[in-house]
Amino acid sequence: MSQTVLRRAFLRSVSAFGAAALFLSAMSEGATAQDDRTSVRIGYAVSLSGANAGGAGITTIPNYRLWVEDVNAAGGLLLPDGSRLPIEVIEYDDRSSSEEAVRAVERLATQDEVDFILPPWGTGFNLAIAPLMARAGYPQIAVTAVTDRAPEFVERWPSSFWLLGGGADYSTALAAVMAEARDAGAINNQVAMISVADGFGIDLVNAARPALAEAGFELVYDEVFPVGTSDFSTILNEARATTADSFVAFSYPPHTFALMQQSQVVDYSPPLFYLGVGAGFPVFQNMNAENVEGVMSLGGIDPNNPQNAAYRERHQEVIGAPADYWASVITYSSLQMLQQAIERVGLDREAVTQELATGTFETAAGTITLENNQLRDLWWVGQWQGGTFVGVAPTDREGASAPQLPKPGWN
Amino acid sequence: MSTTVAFILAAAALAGLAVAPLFLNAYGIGLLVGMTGYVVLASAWAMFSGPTRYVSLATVAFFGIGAYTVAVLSETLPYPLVLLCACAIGLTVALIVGLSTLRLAGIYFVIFTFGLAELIRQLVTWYEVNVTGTLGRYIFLPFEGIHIYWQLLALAAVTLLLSWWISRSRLGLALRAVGDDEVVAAHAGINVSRAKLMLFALSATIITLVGAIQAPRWVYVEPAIVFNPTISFLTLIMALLGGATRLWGPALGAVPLFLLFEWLSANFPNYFSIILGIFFICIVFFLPQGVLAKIEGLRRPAGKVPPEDKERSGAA
Amino acid sequence: MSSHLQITHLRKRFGGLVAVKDVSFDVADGEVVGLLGPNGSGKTTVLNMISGALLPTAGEITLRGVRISRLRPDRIARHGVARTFQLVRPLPSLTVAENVLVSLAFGRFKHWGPDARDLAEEKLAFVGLGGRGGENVANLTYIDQKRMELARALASEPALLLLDEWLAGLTPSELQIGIDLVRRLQGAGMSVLLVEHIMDAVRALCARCVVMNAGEIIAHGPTETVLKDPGVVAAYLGDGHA
Amino acid sequence: MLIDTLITGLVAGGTYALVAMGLTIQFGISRIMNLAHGDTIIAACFASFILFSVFGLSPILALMIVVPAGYVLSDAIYRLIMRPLVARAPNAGALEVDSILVTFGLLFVIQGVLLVAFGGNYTGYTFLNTPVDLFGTIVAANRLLALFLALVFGITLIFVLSRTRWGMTLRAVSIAPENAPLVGIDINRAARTAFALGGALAATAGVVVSMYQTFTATIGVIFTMKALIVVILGGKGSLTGALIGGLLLGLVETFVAAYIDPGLTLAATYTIFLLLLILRPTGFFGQAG
Repeated sequence: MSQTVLRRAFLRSVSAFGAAALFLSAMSEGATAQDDRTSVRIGYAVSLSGANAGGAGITTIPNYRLWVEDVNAAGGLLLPDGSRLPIEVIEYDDRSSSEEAVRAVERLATQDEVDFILPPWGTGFNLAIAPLMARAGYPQIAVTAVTDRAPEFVERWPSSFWLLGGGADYSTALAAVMAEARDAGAINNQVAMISVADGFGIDLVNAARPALAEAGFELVYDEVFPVGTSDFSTILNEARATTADSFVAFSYPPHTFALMQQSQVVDYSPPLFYLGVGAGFPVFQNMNAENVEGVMSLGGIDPNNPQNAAYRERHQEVIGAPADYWASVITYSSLQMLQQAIERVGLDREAVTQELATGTFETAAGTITLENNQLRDLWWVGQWQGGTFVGVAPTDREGASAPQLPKPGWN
Repeated sequence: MSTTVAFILAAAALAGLAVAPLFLNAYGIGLLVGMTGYVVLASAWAMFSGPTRYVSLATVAFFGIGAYTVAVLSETLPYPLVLLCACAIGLTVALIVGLSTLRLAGIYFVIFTFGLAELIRQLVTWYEVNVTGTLGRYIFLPFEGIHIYWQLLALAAVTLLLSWWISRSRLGLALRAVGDDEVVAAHAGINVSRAKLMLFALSATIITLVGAIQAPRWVYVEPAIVFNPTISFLTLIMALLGGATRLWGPALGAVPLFLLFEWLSANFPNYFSIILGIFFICIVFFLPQGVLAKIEGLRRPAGKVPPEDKERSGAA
Repeated sequence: MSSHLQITHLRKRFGGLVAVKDVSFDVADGEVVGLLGPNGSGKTTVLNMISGALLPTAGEITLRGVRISRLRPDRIARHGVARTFQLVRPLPSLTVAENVLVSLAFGRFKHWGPDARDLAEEKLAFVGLGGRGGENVANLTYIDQKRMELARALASEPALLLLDEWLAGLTPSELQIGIDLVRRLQGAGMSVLLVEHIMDAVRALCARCVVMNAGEIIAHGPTETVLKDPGVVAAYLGDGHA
Repeated sequence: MLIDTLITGLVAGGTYALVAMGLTIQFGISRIMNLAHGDTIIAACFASFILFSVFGLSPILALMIVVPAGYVLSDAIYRLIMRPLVARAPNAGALEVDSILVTFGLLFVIQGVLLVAFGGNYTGYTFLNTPVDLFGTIVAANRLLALFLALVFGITLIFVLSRTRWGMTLRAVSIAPENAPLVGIDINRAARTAFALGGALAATAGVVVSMYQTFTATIGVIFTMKALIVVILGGKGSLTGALIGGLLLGLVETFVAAYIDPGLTLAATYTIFLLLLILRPTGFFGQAG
């Protein structure tokens, strides 16, 4: 390349950077004038595309849309002075990339200057945006983040809230349910356990191993499989070859569906059959009809709770599909908490954060009070009973159904 | 001397870019971080793939290695040492991969590099699950966007300077010769494998550093997050858009494309994939040699064909 | 005196096909030797083995006593062997001067910097392309591309030059220019192995010839004698050449 | 135990073979490395799902609609997008690289359309999820169907390609595209036919896979990757190779899961894949050189 061409190229690139700088300088002004507001601006960035779209599409996006629709149909968010302001939504796609999620939140906070930011889907993404949310003073009501380190995160980011518990909660509750069933003679003390090689699966299995051991169970099969696994024939055959009465899989939706299908094929129906994420999805019930009976998983609902029933009906009506039985209602409830906090203290974010931490809220998931910024009152174990996925543990929680073991065989 | 002028201008631009974030809000800085990150990725990618025409999809493999190294070591080693370790690991992997693959040509190299990223991801996962017993890792480094931006900007300057220096060096000439005709290059006395290996390793090391520098921004790191294959493809298309054989080409492709993606995902979040796909197809169709070559082609008096265009349209 | 290039019992097999069987000959210092034979007789395979493009199945090649038959092509080039190709292979994204510069920079003496540019210009001038270094190789005519390729080969300052049908496809006047060029090289003391079909050129340039057929040497000796050899005539006629 | 693993592996491999055959034809004959292959499969999954759940059409009957549709659409895509690339490419290498880039764009377009139409949710239905006893090993009928269709389509196509005039034409294009015109072969038409045929095979794979696997709009790349591995294993353009490579991949994954560690199945696959690329890039059944 000759010198002149080089210089021309250089000048061109300088001008390109100049154009970019112009674009950026627009960033430094941003929208101001919050007076005379006609709406409450609420923004969120979730995975509309990419690898996480499947999870976000079931739990997060429908509930965000449903809530906005519900609130705006009622005339908007109620403020302490009795006036109502409609919600204006700013929606971004994080494309299942952490970097995009971080930048989208920066944009929502400093460019769009929204009033509130709803959290993204997934543990990793909620952690990625946590420092920003804390720094910008936004309450972060993380739902789809299962982490045992929530107490530590609350200390680090005091405006963060963690609503779905930690891996250990689910595992120890399961171990307790199993111990009770064994003592009642429904199952023996051997367990075949598999888990997906991903953050969630590892968290649960790491907590399950000691919990099961402490409860006096013997792990006769314990394997970890990669996320990309689609054929579980070998695993199921080996589990079936053991004498274990319990099969526990800490799996993601694709695995959960495949495990369910393939265990029916090989006629593997142990007395206790526990699957991971996805067993509470509507499509799980559609695909397996009455065979879902007795299958256990995370989450659940209280079938006699009228608010929950009303929520599920609305979800079906507006979204056109039933809600899933685990995180959906919590997601919707988290928004109701925000809504009620605003109703009590207005749009001041600090006050809302304070109210979220200390207040008591009436939601679709029942009455909620957070402990140390965490929701502890959750269904850790659920079971399909009579076509509904009901919560069975904690057994002493109000509305708990009794676990029914052994599970009936496949039809 | 025009070179001197160019250097003064470049230094001034660099100084301007360095102080720019002081006047920007967090989102503006976030944009600069993303943009600069891709400028470095695309430039480093083009450093090897531009002259040799070996299309590498291993970008994310090295990017992920960098990010993971920081996640593993950030709490046990001082930060500069962590970066050094990331460099060393990236370099080692690049040398091993380079030694075993540089015999592969054309599509087989593309497929290999694509598979490599997946293999490394599987191995990291397996290691974490079976040896360390955790999968996600946390990075609590006290860096804000602006610190990451300054590091990336410095790396961008170094990368462009290296590219410029290589393009004028014996090595640069060797690579262009290799890209044209490996047999002729070898018979002219060029150690083809060594030239390719050196550049591949250098390019991979820079890419590793980008991953290492950007990782603290995400706080939480797991294989699915850092080995996201889209990064490889975006890097590739940015470099192609600007022109992979020019010094400023990749940067010139990365900046507008990055801003375009940002605009699309903000304004058409639901149609992002479709528009991105169509745009990708259009670039391959209408700008196979990049914008710079296109502009130069338009300016060039008729009849004079720039060399790269000839390669595509002319006789084999 | 040990000969400059010495080939002994060279053999090359591709799968089931033996392309070169037991070939031995030598080229002395400053000598131009013709390597003749009908198409497919194994000439280019021999050339490829000398330059390192192919690895011999058996046999040895030495240059001034150094065994080069197991080396990579770039190492062989740096030992002083340069070649041209049967079909010209210019490096299209490089200018004419840069094409030559490649050999200067990586050849025997590794020239780089301003003096390398001067040397490139010098080599181009030698082959008759003086002042055209800045041009794009695509703009050169066929003969000029051949000249450029010769300049590129000469730029590494080889001790042995391998010309693979370098004179083919030239017009009679161009041919004369080409023959004169090679003669000047010989005058400068360079050894040349010439694979050629144009008998006038062979007669004009080579004192000695090696003739191959079906992978074997069928004649070897002074050019005039060899070309009258009934076996050689038969081989060419059998192949359709006369 | 060994027989069990063997049969499970072969049945799993049937899916891989079916998924890979379309790609190998497109790559081998049309010289198009189609990265959107997996997304074509997913599109067929959704088509079959709609036909099943909305129109109550059995997936077996859906094949009659979806497979021809796959052919016609792929033919159109070839005319619209691939043909100009083929026309401008100076050599096979440039075309292969161009095709990777352009089909990567296509991948996003198909994925985007599916996302807009169906959202990002997991989708699926059950069909033929009944046990079949195969020499004492229980396998799912729908997966067995995949193996069966892979064998039927594979062997039929192998026969057609090697015995009929039309097949010879396609093979000639695959082996020596530069010489094909000399014997009066219309390369463009042959390449288009092969590309469309690949699309039809992808559609077949999609319909079959949808019977037993839940899918989302974004998981196409997983199928592409698997198909790519099989194609490299078997050698590009070789249907026999794809068939055997697919079965082999199923066996490798099953044996690693059974005898080594289920956590290493994918790592083992990629290791074999990469080693093969280095040692024998033409695959087990590819043309040498």
